[in-house]
Amino acid sequence: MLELNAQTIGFFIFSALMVGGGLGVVTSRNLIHGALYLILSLFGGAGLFVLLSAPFLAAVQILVYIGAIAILIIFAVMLTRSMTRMGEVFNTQWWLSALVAIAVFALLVVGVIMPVFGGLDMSTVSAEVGTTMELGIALVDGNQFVLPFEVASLLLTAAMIGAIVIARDRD
Amino acid sequence: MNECRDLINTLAACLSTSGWDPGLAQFVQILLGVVLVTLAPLIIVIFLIWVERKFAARIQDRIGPNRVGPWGLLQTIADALKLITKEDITPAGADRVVFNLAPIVSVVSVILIWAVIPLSPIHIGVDLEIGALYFIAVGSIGTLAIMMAGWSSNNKYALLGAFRVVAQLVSYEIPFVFAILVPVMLAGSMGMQDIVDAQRGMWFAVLSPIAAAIFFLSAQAETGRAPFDLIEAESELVAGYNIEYSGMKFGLFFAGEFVHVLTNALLLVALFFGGWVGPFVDQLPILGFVYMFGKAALFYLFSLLLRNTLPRVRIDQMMNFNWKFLVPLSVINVAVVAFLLQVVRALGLAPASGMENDLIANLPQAAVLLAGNLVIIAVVLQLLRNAGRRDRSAEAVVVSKEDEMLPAQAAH
Amino acid sequence: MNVVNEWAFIGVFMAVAWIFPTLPIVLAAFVSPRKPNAIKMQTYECGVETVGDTWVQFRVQYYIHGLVFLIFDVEMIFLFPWAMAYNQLDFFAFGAGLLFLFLLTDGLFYAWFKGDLEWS
Amino acid sequence: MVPLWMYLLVAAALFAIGTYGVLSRRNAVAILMSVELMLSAVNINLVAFWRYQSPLEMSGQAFAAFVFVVAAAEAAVGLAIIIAVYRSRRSVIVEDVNLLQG
Repeated sequence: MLELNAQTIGFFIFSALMVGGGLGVVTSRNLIHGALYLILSLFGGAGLFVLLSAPFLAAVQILVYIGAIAILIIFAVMLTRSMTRMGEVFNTQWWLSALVAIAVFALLVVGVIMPVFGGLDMSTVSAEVGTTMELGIALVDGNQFVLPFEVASLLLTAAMIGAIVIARDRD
Repeated sequence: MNECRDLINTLAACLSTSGWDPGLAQFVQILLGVVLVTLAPLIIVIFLIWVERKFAARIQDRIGPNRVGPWGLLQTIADALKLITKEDITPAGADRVVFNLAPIVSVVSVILIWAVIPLSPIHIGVDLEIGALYFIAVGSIGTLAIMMAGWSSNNKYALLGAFRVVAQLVSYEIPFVFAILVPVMLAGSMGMQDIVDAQRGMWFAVLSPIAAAIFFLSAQAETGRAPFDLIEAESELVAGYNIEYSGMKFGLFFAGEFVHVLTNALLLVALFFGGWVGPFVDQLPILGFVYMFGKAALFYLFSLLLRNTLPRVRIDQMMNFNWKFLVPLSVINVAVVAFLLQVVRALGLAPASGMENDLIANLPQAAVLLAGNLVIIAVVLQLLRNAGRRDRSAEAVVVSKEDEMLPAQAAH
Repeated sequence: MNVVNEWAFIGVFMAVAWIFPTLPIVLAAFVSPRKPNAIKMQTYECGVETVGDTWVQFRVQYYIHGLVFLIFDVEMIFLFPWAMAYNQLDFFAFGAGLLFLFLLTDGLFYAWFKGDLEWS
Repeated sequence: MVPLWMYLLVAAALFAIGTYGVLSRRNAVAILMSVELMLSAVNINLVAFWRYQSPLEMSGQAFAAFVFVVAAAEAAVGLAIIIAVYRSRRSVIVEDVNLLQG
């Protein structure tokens, strides 16, 4: 059975934040509230990263999502506010969407997660974990990730130029 | 009992030898550390506000607070009491939850940074492996607080003010982060204690004065201090994002700003000016506090001096200064430092292992890096001179063409 | 302290750090007078009554500044591990980092010379 | 430690919530936020598998980092498109924006 320690308590708190925040995102009428719920959800995700011994990714999650993407989303919400009321939040097929979402979840849980990864056997989990230092070495190693590393930079530059060209309002 | 000599760090061991449950003892120790680290900035800020008001008063040929307590020292406490008893007005149409949350988030985002500030060789909230990235990430939540405040007030001035501020803050965060890359690279670690420890031989400010200067300038802009104080500009914009705040909630934004200035001074000292490193600090760790806060006080006063003597810049000048000067400079600085580190290693100039703490052994490496920085400074100054000359000659043409136009208009 | 405890500290910190800034606000709610009236609750607008909804059209330049910031921020994911491991990296890794920075600044220079970073 | 399937369960729940948001919301920005939720669920899965299956290789963390890049690029370009469409159509409701149907 699960042992009740700091890690399990943390897991349940962060999972609750993540799923609760996610529900807030998809149901909130006000888009700014939606963005704040998104932040809450991603903060829970950062907590889960810490529990998974990837503190670097946790910091990056807060830096990139909460510090940058959320700000950008709020900017965009302000730039595209309609003068009239929004009307309905959901479209007419929302109940169909709910069915699809539940089906996806059920399929994932019943079909993949429980049969393949179920069980509480923790004996194979290694206590040693790769560090951020090793990540840095791997990223610029000629045999590992140096090509994706450069391509990531290229992708970001392309996204930046493309987004600027699309967004600016003079022709 | 040996464990009980240094209570802050070994409280858990101390308590468990006296028969406590180890898990509980651990928790009590963590809780004690957290409360100490949280209260320290909040108590210091009470004193800082007094310092700031006295300093500004001296510059403006006034006396400053002098009635409450000796030299007016208790003035801030009186002010806090006044703020608490003031009526707290929430404007109609405001989003109550977000409106009340914003000032709290703003203070918390600054306080959270204190968890990784190394105050002495053994006193640090927690020495995270990713300390440098942690404080950047946590600090960036402050931007969100401003956005929340501006949006929830349901006031167009607050919203416009918040947008301007957020645009300023995010812009200046880029050189800020690039400047932090340099000490991380030099120390080979993101842990704050490792970074301070690596400066036992030589301060990183000597190895890369440009990075230190960029850090100071962009930190000044991040806290919204003059000449970058467009956040408030209370004489021109109607106070900006916090216009609808009154009473203690306004006071919290205010306190958050003051703590942030001190926090940035401490970070500057830890990252570039040797932190707690100094004579006899290993024998008597408490001396680390003296070195750390002494140096930070100097930078804090320098920041105050800038705030009280420089005029405010226009927002377009400020954005140009960031995007066309600080950002390219900080990227080039990182590239040059990286290149010179490779050169230093290829020539074998790096201090031999075991000699890292020796001043003499560090000199060759420092000389190479410093020379590289001086070259960048020289090139940048030359470029700026040429650009300035071009601007002035272009301006002269405009003025001579439109003689009847007032010079002030022509300058725009 | 081991790794778990380090982050337990941060977790407790995040829980406790809220208390001290919230305390004065809660205290103020009990102590301070509360006499709202319609005029006091009005949105501040330089002495004039608020005209229309709080609806202002924002210029897209805010978005563009935020966008450039986002891109630079994301690059930090790669630059921080690179900088951290730099003492163990060879000249090839330096070249990779330099190319990375070069590709990154390309976008900045594009925005700069197209005038998208001008604040009007 | 918490068993692997619990992390996968949380990620699956988040992914399903994101799917629901994408399919049912009318506002384009809300759809984009739901996509961010789904990407975030993917990241949790990647890191969880990395931690439990091959914690000594860095591929899991590196992949997660690349997902961050993709999420950021998607947000940047997606929001830019929404702003551009809003400028010409004055609406961010996806049903009003049927550019391809003429």
